[in-house]
Amino acid sequence: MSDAPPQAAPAAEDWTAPELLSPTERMAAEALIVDVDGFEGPLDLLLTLSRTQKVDLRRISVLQLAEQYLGFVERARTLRIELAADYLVMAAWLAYLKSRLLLPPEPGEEGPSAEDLAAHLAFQLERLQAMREAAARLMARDRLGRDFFARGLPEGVSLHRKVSYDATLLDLMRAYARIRTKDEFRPFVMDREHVFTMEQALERMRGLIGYAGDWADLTTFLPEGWDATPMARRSSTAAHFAAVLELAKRGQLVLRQGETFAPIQIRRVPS
Amino acid sequence: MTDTDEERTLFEAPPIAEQERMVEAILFASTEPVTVADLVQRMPHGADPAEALVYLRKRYEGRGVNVVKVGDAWAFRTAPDLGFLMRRETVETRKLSRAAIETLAIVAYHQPVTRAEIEEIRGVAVSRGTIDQLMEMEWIRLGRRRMTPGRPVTFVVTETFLDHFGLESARDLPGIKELRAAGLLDSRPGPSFGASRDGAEEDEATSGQSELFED
Amino acid sequence: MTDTDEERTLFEAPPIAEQERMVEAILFASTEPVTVADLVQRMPHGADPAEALVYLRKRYEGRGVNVVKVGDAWAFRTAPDLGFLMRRETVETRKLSRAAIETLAIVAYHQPVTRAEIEEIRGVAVSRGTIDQLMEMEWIRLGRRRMTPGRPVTFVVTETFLDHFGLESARDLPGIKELRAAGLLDSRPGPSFGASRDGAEEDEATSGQSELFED
Repeated sequence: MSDAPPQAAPAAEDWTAPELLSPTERMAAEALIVDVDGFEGPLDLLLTLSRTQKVDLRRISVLQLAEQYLGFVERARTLRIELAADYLVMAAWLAYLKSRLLLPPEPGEEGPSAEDLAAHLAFQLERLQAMREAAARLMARDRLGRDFFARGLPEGVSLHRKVSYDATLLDLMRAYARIRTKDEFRPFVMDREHVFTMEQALERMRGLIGYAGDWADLTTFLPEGWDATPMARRSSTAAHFAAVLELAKRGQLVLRQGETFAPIQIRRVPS
Repeated sequence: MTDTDEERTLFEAPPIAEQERMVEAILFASTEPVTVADLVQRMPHGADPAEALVYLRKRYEGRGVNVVKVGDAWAFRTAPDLGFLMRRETVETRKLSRAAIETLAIVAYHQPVTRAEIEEIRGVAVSRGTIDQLMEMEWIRLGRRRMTPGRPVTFVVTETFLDHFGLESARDLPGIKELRAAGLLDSRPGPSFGASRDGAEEDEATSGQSELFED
Repeated sequence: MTDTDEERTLFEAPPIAEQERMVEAILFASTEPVTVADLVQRMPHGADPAEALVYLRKRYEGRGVNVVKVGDAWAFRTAPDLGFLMRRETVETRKLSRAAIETLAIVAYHQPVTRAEIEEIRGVAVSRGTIDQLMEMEWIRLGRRRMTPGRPVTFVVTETFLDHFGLESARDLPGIKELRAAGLLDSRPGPSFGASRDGAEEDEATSGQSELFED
């Protein structure tokens, strides 16, 4: 695993000097192309090709590698094998890199030098190779469930839920007080006998507005019998006052008051 | 791996200490207790797992796990005295139900008191569960039987109860007058009372109580 | 119960030998590694499982089962040299694809690592399924988001991963020191050839590379 992708490895060994290929070597070279699906992208292919230089990746000739790659793509074309787009993009980039490496730099050229680009490609290959080897070493380690084992008969932790009830002395005393005094209580019922609601007043006033052509005291509009007790008078006055405020808001009447506590007067807004 | 079988016969059985390690590992990893026959089959040729087991068993004597015999097979098991470590207890605190706290209050104020008397004071039946719960919590216990027809049992509060509520004796509980003086009790009904009071005996009891006394 | 906590402080912690037994029992009982925090919670008040673990670990040195550290947790595992006895217990693990194995190694050695960085290293897009498979196996999980434009998610290896490969921590990965010394774990930005190089990786790669440059 650390050496090469299994499908490509034998072919890759024979990938030097394409012009001098023997028939078996040629078949192997073609197998490499046909096996292009076996590669995990252009970088993987480059790594495989780089192995044919039989040098440390740090001393690899990127120029030579670029030529190998371009030769590979060329041969694929003659064999009418469609290469995936990323292989072609890499080919274009390597062609560019090759020309940059061969030609003297143009004066005033910006950006990274061809050497920088080549060095980074070499770094990428070295890093990929290093990760391959690391992966192989990792997978070769003693592994749980294969080389060493966990307890086969685990004794689970049983969960016991315990509920504890709580109460304070105050809770206790209040509870007792509640029981002992409940006879003194009676359900509270709202006393509705002497209540005149605003809805009632509004309903009434709608019918009475017509009679308020001139300023008139609000008190004259109170319903009959609702001044008998103070509570009834308060309730009906409040309800009617609220009702005329509502009508004033709707622009149906205006109201005025001479001074504080003076009688409130209302008048219809002529339509 | 077939040739290892051949190889094995060429060698002596591993030393007993090594066999002990093997038995230890096998017992540990197996998903069920392992018989000696099974061990023989799994261990190198010439091994004597029965003997190794004797040593292994001795080694784990008094440890946190022991080698135990299950039927005619062997397994590791947690030492019985450490069983408590294998239980995880979660404690959940809940408020007592209104029925329970009222019943408890009546027992505290009126002890010794019969169930019929509790029901008379509360004005509703007392469920068996409520009494049981209070007994289980050790806040009430059975007192003497009442010397009346039917000789009904009575209930009294316990030391645990006094402890929990910080009382020297049940007689220290404040009376109605004191409760009222302390502002714990407002005899004037609030308007919300009618609505909330008969609501339910259930969980809302506690929130109901606070409403009741907070005006 | 709240008062048991008080009670506990009234007693001394059990002697260290007893604590060692307790740790032994708890670790033995569990298939999964147990953290010290978990041990503290399960053992009597005042116990010092970290110290007990030192003794326990020593006791099991060279035995058929060993005490191993996995991240922040501890477990008993059979000695690796006895694996051959356990073939029967072997769980057939799914065979990982080459892409998955490489991706796993990259996450382990470069963690926390973004998907774009994995792609940069492998020179090829990482398929959704590869990441999913490793996540499903609980060998990798999401780490913190990278504080760079786009706030990309990162991947890190899990305790399950460490447990599976018998590693105390990611620092113990084979050869990691040498790789770091050689600069092969640096995320070294390419000299701006990202745009021209991998058209196939498209947006993801280009946006990814800007992250790469920033750390």
